[in-house]
Amino acid sequence: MILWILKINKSDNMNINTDIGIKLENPFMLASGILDENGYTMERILNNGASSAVTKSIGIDERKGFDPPVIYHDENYVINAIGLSNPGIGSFKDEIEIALRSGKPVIGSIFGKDAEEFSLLAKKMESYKVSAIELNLSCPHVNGYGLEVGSDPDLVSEIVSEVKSKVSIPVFSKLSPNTSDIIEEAKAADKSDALVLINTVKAMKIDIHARKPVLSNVYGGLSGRSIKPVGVRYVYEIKKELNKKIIGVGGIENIDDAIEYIMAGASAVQIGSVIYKYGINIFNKLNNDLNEFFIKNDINDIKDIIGVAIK
Amino acid sequence: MILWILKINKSDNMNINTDIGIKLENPFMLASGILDENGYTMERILNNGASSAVTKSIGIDERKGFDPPVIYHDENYVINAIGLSNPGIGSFKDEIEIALRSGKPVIGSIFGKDAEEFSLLAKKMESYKVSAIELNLSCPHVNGYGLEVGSDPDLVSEIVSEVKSKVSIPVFSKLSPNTSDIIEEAKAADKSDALVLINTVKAMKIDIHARKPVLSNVYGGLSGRSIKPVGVRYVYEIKKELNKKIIGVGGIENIDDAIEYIMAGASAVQIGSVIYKYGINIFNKLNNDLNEFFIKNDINDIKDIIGVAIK
Amino acid sequence: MKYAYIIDNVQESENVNTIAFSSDDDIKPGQFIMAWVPGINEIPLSFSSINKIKKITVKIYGEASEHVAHLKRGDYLYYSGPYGKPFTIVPGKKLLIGAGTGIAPLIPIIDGNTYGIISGKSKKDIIFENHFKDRLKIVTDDGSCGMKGYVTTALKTVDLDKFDMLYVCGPEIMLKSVFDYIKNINVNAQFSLERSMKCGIGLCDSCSINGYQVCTDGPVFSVDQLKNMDEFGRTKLQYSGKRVYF
Amino acid sequence: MKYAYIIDNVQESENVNTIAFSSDDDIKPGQFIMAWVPGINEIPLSFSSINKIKKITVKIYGEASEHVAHLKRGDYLYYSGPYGKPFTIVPGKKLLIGAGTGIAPLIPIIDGNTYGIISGKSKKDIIFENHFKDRLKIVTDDGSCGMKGYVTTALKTVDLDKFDMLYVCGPEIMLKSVFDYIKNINVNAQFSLERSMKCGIGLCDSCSINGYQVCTDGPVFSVDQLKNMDEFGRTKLQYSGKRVYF
Ligand SMILES: Cc1cc2nc3c(=O)[nH]c(=O)nc-3n(C[C@H](O)[C@H](O)[C@H](O)COP(=O)(O)OP(=O)(O)OC[C@H]3O[C@@H](n4cnc5c(N)ncnc54)[C@H](O)[C@@H]3O)c2cc1C
Ligand SMILES: Cc1cc2nc3c(=O)[nH]c(=O)nc-3n(C[C@H](O)[C@H](O)[C@H](O)COP(=O)(O)OP(=O)(O)OC[C@H]3O[C@@H](n4cnc5c(N)ncnc54)[C@H](O)[C@@H]3O)c2cc1C
Ligand SMILES: Cc1cc2nc3c(=O)[nH]c(=O)nc-3n(C[C@H](O)[C@H](O)[C@H](O)COP(=O)(O)O)c2cc1C
Ligand SMILES: Cc1cc2nc3c(=O)[nH]c(=O)nc-3n(C[C@H](O)[C@H](O)[C@H](O)COP(=O)(O)O)c2cc1C
Ligand code: FES
Ligand code: FES
Repeated sequence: MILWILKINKSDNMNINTDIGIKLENPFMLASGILDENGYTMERILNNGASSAVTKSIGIDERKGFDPPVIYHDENYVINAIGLSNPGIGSFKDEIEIALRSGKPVIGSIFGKDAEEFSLLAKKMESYKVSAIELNLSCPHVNGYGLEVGSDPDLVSEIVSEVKSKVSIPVFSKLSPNTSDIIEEAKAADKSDALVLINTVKAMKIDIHARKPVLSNVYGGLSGRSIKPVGVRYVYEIKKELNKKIIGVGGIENIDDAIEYIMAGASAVQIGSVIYKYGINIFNKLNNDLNEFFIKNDINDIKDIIGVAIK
Repeated sequence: MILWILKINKSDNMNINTDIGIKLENPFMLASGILDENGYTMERILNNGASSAVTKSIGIDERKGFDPPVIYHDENYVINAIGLSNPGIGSFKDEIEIALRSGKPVIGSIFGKDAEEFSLLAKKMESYKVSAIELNLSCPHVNGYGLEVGSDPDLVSEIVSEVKSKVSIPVFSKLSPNTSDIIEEAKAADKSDALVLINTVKAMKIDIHARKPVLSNVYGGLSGRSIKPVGVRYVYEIKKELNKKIIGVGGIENIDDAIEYIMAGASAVQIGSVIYKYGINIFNKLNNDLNEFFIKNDINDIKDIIGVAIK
Repeated sequence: MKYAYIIDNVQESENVNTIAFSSDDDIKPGQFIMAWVPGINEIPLSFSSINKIKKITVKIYGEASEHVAHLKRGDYLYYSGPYGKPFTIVPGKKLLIGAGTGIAPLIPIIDGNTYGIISGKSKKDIIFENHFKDRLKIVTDDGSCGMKGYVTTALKTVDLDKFDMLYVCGPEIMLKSVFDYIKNINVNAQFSLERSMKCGIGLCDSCSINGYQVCTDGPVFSVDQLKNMDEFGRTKLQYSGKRVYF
Repeated sequence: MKYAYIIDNVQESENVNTIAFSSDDDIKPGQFIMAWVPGINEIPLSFSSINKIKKITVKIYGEASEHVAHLKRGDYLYYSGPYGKPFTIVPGKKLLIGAGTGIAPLIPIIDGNTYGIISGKSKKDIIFENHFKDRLKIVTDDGSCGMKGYVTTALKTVDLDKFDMLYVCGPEIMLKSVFDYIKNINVNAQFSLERSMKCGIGLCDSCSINGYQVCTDGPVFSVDQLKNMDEFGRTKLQYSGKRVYF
């Protein structure tokens, strides 16, 4: 009986708040591009357990994106080539306003072709009252065939510096795993307040009966369960080498996956593709399961396990 | 009744032989590093449906490799950090001799730190009567922190040229997906007779109860089902851009996976990790299932479907 | 991706065809598939028959629907799914209300106690009328078939009290007019919504209405759910995600 | 990776301990796990008890086995598995032949009709003798316990015809001597082999013998299988994969 009371008290004292430059009431954030193009959808997810939402990556102009199929999935992964569809920064103010009715922080994800575009977008986002900016550096590099902005360290460092000098809210850089040297990329983004790891891995699906690539764009980005070991590796390596604040993302399906990212060095995690399996209820479930994990394993504060696996 | 006879005849006329610079009686090869360090094991697998075996990557000296755990697996993937353990080229002659008793081609995989080492190893392998050389370019780059030989195009092109000038058997280059620009890497390896795509993807596993990385080396290479969409993508892209002969590898578990690689542009495929699920019997099963697929889909010759999905 | 061998194609009207194929999928009325037309597009389509032999009734709007509508015996239909929450089938007396091809996904609900209202612009839009025997009212804008008027014209002639459930399918404007007509009457109803869909699995946000995804939370919604959705009948999303007003 | 809470640790002899833990794994006699000692190594270990309470009997050779042998109540054992093909249990009269700790994985086979031979260098190597009541012969190199001699010394005193199956476990040299002794006699036997193992799942080739993987094709092999393996008792593999001769 006394034991039971102690457990209850313990749960009350448990701290699952976390800090990524902004304070979050729990470590579970909605990842960019999944159910966050629309203010109502973000609002609903924020009212159902997510501590914050990163918006779909928004550019200067409205973009229709690629024709469907833009998403292929099986039980282990999702491959998407949405084609950066977005309503354009001009009409995104309304969506953020709606999302902010939840009372929770919204993080504005943006993409552009150069430092100027990124800065413009960041300033607009700031004026819409987002709590932080997330730079999507995986958009196509204008000068490099098939390359991403993120694989050009000079450009990355220019974009980050520029944006930092233009806004006063925290700036996160989201890095892509499609690079030979992620440490270099991370160093280039050093002025960011936190790094978001990882974006999708280049991939594709061919339908052998139709004998054709499924996605209209042929190539897409792999996400979901299959990429978790890749994401954990990048979080661990960069935390160990650079000791930056990190937000982990990639293939998180359950509390064990989230804890693995946190022990690798992530201060918070983003949840994306898994929503196709469990719906938005995954956020409430993760919160419950985190509490249970803390009690079972005698953990009082999430800070005590961030990066604990690093040796 | 007549139909049935036609089917039988058709199966007789069906051609599943393929050509990757050497002729193979079927497209299913044993991938390097999986059950091919030992002559007897290779012999057994070659007697059970594999058309050829690529040896474990062999270096100049005997290497014990990393301490266990060197392999972690779950139902979707394998992560390995064997640490290039191998008996050394000096004592590998016996193993190849034993494997060759099967009457099937053996391909010698080698790794080294520079063109000189690769050449020496290739010449030895040729003298042991292998049918081709496979260059494992994913070994650590001596001058680049955390980088692989394969991410240095100049070094790759030097190694390939040197080796080609020293041996008269076909030379394959095995490329790593851990690079920002695989097209550049493939171009650097242009003198190879075929490209082998892909090696493992950098990854890791943390055990959340022990709070430690599982592999003694911390980082490892991801293989198995999870990486198939990545492998297919590289095969497709490089076949489309460079029209080289390609051997596909990565996450092939069943005939549909193999056909997907072939339709993406692979003339043959290598089978590795899946052996932990189905044992070496997978080779006989793939052969049966390929025949069945050809009959069902009215395909007479594997040549008719190589790269057929490319648009 | 699944694939099915087409065994039949029947033209229902000028630009509406029904294709038939056999599949083991377990489909409930109101669920849909994403039909992939390689090289062209991928579109949501629901079922007009859900037995072992499945049927899909397609109206030609653009390239993708045209391609599907013209699939002939021996062709393959590529698709994924089934997706979505189906209609809840209640025992008792049911009224099916469909606008044009909107009647198609309601056909699998028909049992011995079902009545129907089919609305359309004119006679050529009316299909499946023979599935209802005499338990059917037809209403067309131009009066070329049945009553002249809109769906509400027909509703006014029906004693809705007698029905245990209304099942409604058609363009959102038509759904809204039915909804407005019944929202203050004590009658139960389920509406199947149509929004542009890019994924079908609740990830892309392109089909959303007031934070709900039509592809996974719907396409079928109840009166009570719709009462809380102020976007219903008012706004829709462009492919870019931009919200526009009807 | 699985983990189990250690509930007991009993010292069996100078450098042999038995640890106990509870787990729902379904283990068959002869199967093994890969026990992970974080930061140190990962080693194959088999079971001396396979009920709900599982037991593992460990002899200390090096760092990893020492760590496992010293796990105490409240510690965790990390492992993966179970792996390997188990012994085939036949009805009838069985003879268990174990060298030193080699007797441990045979203990779960014991039923009302089992006899035993335990061999060892000297008295301190003999464990588990109390599991056999009087149906046991002990043989030691130095004669400090039971007969003086080798395992074959004890075999000579037994009428092997009467046994339906022999189960043999110990160092390969000992297995080979039993194998040579019985290969021309008409008696059935199963041998559990020990080779260095890096993966346990049939990928790394480090445990191979004549092309067979001890971790997946074994560790238990029949007389007929071993007759075709000329490496048996003759060669083994180094961690590098290099073949060396005993
Ligand atoms: C859940 C769900 C189930 C559906 N079930 C069916 C079904 O069973 N049968 C069926 O025929 N359709 C059904 N639809 C509609 C169908 O998906 C669209 O008709 C199709 O996407 C049109 O694609 P397209 O490429 O042929 O035309 P597009 O090229 O996309 O369109 C051509 C033109 O037609 C207009 N248009 C397209 N679709 C519609 C529409 N539905 N209503 C009005 N104007 C339109 C477009 O705005 C454009 O101007 C369903 C839709 C949803 C969301
Ligand atoms: C299928 C299988 C099941 C096994 N089951 C058991 C079991 O139930 N209980 C048990 O105690 N052991 C068992 N073993 C053996 C056990 O795995 C080894 O003793 C262990 O790997 C030693 O690891 P270590 O790191 O402690 O010693 P290491 O550091 O690897 O070795 C230290 C020294 O001891 C020598 N050595 C190591 N192992 C052995 C050995 N088995 N025989 C002789 N010399 C050795 C080494 O060569 C070295 O000189 C089993 C082995 C296999 C393959
Ligand atoms: C459909 C879809 C759309 C995405 N769009 C974006 C995007 O606009 N911007 C971005 O930074 N990441 C985008 N991503 C990547 C995710 O934010 C995330 O990094 C990735 O999916 C890995 O996480 P997951 O496995 O939890 O999905 C998208 C992912 C998916 C599946
Ligand atoms: C245990 C293990 C060891 C490997 N060793 C090598 C090696 O020595 N040389 C090499 O080129 N590739 C090596 N690989 C990579 C495989 O050959 C193959 O490229 C990769 O595993 C992807 O194929 P799969 O998914 O079918 O396993 C190894 C893979 C595994 C799992
Ligand atoms: S169609 Fe993508 S969320 Fe509904
Ligand atoms: S231990 Fe790796 S193959 Fe047996």
